[in-house]
Amino acid sequence: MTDNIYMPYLMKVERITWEAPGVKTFMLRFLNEEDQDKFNFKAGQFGEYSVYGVGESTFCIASSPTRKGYIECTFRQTGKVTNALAGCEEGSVLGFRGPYGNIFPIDEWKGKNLLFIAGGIALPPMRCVIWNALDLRENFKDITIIYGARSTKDLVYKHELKDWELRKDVKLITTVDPGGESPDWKGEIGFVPTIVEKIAPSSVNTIAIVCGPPVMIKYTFPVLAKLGFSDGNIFTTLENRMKCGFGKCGRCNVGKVYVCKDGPVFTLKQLKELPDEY
Amino acid sequence: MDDLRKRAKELLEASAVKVVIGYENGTENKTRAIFVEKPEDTGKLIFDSRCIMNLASYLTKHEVKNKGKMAVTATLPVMRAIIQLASEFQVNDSNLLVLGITPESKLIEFKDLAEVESFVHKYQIEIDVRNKEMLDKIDKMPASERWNFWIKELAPCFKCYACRAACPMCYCHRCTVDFNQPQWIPVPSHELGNLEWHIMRAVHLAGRCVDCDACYNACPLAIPLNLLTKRMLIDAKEHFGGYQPAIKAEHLMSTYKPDDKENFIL
Amino acid sequence: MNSDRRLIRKDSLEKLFKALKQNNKTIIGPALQNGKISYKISNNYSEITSDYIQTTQSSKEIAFPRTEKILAYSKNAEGMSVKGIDIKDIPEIVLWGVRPCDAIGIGELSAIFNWDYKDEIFNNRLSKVTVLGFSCSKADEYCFCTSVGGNPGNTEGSDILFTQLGENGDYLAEILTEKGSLIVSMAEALFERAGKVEKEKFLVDVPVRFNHEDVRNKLTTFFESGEWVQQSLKCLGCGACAYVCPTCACFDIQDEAHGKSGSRVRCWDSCGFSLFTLHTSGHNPREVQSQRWRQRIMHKFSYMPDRLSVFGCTGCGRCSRACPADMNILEHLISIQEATV
Amino acid sequence: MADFEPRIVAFVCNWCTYAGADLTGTSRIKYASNVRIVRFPCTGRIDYMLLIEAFNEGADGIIVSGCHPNDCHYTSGNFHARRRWIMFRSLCDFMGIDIRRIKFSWVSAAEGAKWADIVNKTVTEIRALGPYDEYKKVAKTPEKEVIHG
Repeated sequence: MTDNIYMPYLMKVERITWEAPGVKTFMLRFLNEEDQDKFNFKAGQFGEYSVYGVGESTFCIASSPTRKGYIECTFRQTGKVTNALAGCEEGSVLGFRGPYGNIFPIDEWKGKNLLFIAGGIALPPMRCVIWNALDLRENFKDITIIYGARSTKDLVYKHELKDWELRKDVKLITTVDPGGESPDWKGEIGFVPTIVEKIAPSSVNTIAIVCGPPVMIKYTFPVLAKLGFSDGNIFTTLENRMKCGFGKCGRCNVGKVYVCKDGPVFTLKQLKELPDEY
Repeated sequence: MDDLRKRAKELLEASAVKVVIGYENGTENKTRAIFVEKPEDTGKLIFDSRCIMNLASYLTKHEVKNKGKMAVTATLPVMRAIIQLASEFQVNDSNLLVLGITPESKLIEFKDLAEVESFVHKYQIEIDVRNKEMLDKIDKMPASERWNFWIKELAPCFKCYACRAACPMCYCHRCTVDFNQPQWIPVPSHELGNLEWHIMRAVHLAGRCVDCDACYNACPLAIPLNLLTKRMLIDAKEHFGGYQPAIKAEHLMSTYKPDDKENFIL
Repeated sequence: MNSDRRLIRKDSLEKLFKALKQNNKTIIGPALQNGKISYKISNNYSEITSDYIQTTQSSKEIAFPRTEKILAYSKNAEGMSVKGIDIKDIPEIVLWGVRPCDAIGIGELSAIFNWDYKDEIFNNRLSKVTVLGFSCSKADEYCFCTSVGGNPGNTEGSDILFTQLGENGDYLAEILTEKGSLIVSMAEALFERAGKVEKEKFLVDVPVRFNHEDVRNKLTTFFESGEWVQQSLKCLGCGACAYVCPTCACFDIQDEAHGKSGSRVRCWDSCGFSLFTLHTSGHNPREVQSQRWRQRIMHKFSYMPDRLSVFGCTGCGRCSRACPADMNILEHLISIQEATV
Repeated sequence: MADFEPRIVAFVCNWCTYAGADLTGTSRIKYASNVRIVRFPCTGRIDYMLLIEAFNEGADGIIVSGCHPNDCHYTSGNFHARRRWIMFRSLCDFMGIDIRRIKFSWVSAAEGAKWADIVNKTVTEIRALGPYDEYKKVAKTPEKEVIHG
């Protein structure tokens, strides 16, 4: 049955990259070329990845829509499905449904400065939009990335962080929580909100994209407000528990919003209109 | 009933307890739980033969527990459940006062849970005639007929877990069925999933069930699942001596006797 | 739409049943089991009961079964093969003896399964169902269809609605849809011409207890109310209310492996369970029962009308009947309407 | 079914029965090859859900075996296990699960011959009983298309 909206595409794990303890990136290719040709997505969208016999799990697509022919996802090994995913080898066949959800309005950001703020395992959902912006670099003014993790070993995409650090057109600030630094650590030490306050990026003509654990988000928003960011210029992506991905199963319902349909990308302005159930 | 209201009022007025858990009139001649926190509301409290819900289930709910010291209207099965809960360190004298109702419907107040225990021990747990007949009937069936009987009886179960929610002994924050690593019991409701869930429930209640029938009364589909726990109760009695919940006693299934029956072991 | 009104003799219902069986219809009707009335596949007319106010469970299982395979997979030497379900296997069903509050619920379920993405599994199941509604001549304390826009003789959702004209009387048959006409065509002779009938005279009077639009308006500012905590103290946190509800559609997706093959199934879930929203990280957006109870009411009376233009409640009262703690939704809705914020 | 070969899962403790089964092998005692042994630290660790799981996965019979009373490596693990077996066995019987298919035994590290004997007897008995189709049918229900009440 072709209309079965629960039917995943079959994907082959082409490359596995070890990112950090318990964190891996899978590069996935469609088994069926027709599927690949049909497939299109935009920065910010997510999918349901499945290990047959174990279940489905929701993550953002971590690769940029500008890179065609494959998708990537990065996950931390925590639950039933992510543990099974971690057990997969290159060549394994997985299921993928998607893309679902709304997008970062990157077209509307033309001519603006972009400020990315991410914590821990929340860099992957942002990597998609970062690469998307970097691949269309001429459309934007300054691009600043502030990324923090618990310790140096928990930083994900270590190679790409190096690339970004070397690029002249990106300002990258990495930080680790106090006590998480290694002896040769050259980045900042401190929690993300503190570092944002210290760096004090200008809010003029700037869009801030924030993603991280709830506690980081909670303390970063006030800092951004102090720096003069309006609620409409602060974007984040929510992570609610989901099963279907298309507004039926009811799990991600927050107020009248379904995170899987109306999100996962929200502005702070939109979030403030929602009940605190995310 | 007036005694109960009067005493509840006194306790709340004197701030001896923060909440009185009792019964009030519900829909269609049913009764239901009420949480009285103001002395003027004690008039709503009732007690009669329709009050069959086991209020001990609320004693381990943190929304209720967090209110402070609780008093609870307790019939014999509720008192038994309380003693079992006390033996499992879920309630104690500092957070609970028992307003007992004797089988003769008289109010009886206890100084402490030890008194409740000695009161409870005056009465044996007896399985009622109707259920006993049912148990005998099932026992007499050939094994394959028993199997078909249970598969058929458990088939309607849609796993709403009302039996678990209503059971005073099922207070675990995360039940075995809620674990998925490993997934012991299938989540969906089907013959296998239902069978496993009910086996698991019965085994986890072995030696703890106080035969209050809360699970059966809670089941929206009237599945006779209490027969399983009743059977466990009879076995506990038969093999490990008379069973009565006791505060200081070792839990029946976490202790042993060197001479436990072993005629089935090769 | 102007319905075709006919009369069918009381004794002819059995003949209609037989005619449907002869046309290879699977008939599902209310039957007694363990002292409860539930929808069962009925092979004989005698299995069907007419003496009931409401079935314990709703008829939603017809299109949204408690457990349903959505795909099957198998691993072999060549790799992986995945198959969807085959709609051809879904039988033609006649749902017999549906109360108007249940029939209308099918539309509300449909709204959930068809806004944005269309759930074709649900739609295909539904397309094979013909609904024979029976209006109510009896009600109990739990019934409140009139408060949510329904009524005991509501035709919405039924393909044919039968109304018994007095105790032991014959039935008025309102043929409402093409599916209904098709049923009539299978036993044309049984459906006589109806004279002038005032059907309302024979319906039970269900008093209006609250105004659902008022409740909806109240809820827009009621989120932080302490009322939720008060109401939900009794709640034991089971899923009985959601599972018997004709419009509750929340579900879970689970994989069931058996060696190298297995299936992915969709099964019912409930917002009343604490696990429903629990993140793997341990964070739970709805941590306590009062939040989950609030979600249930808000979803039905505020979010659904806002998003899908339908209320998520038909007033059937099943949740209150099934509740082991006797949480009466009607009382709670009235107290929400009357509460001062 | 003359050529039916039962599949039997044995849950055994590490210290006695596993060592006993090892001795059966090193003593070159031949016994039925239908059994798959799963080793546990102690019979006290053998959860009843594992036995159910074995039936789910297609076992026709189950053997649970550990140290003799008073011989437990951990002093009392087998005594605790025995209590649970009494209850679990009774519940299984009450629910119509064929308890002739679940064997419990004490086999010490020195009883290689006894182990062979228990396995052989169990296999003969289960072979006579035939495959556990009753349970297998139920274990297959997750594969049904739709499950209604």
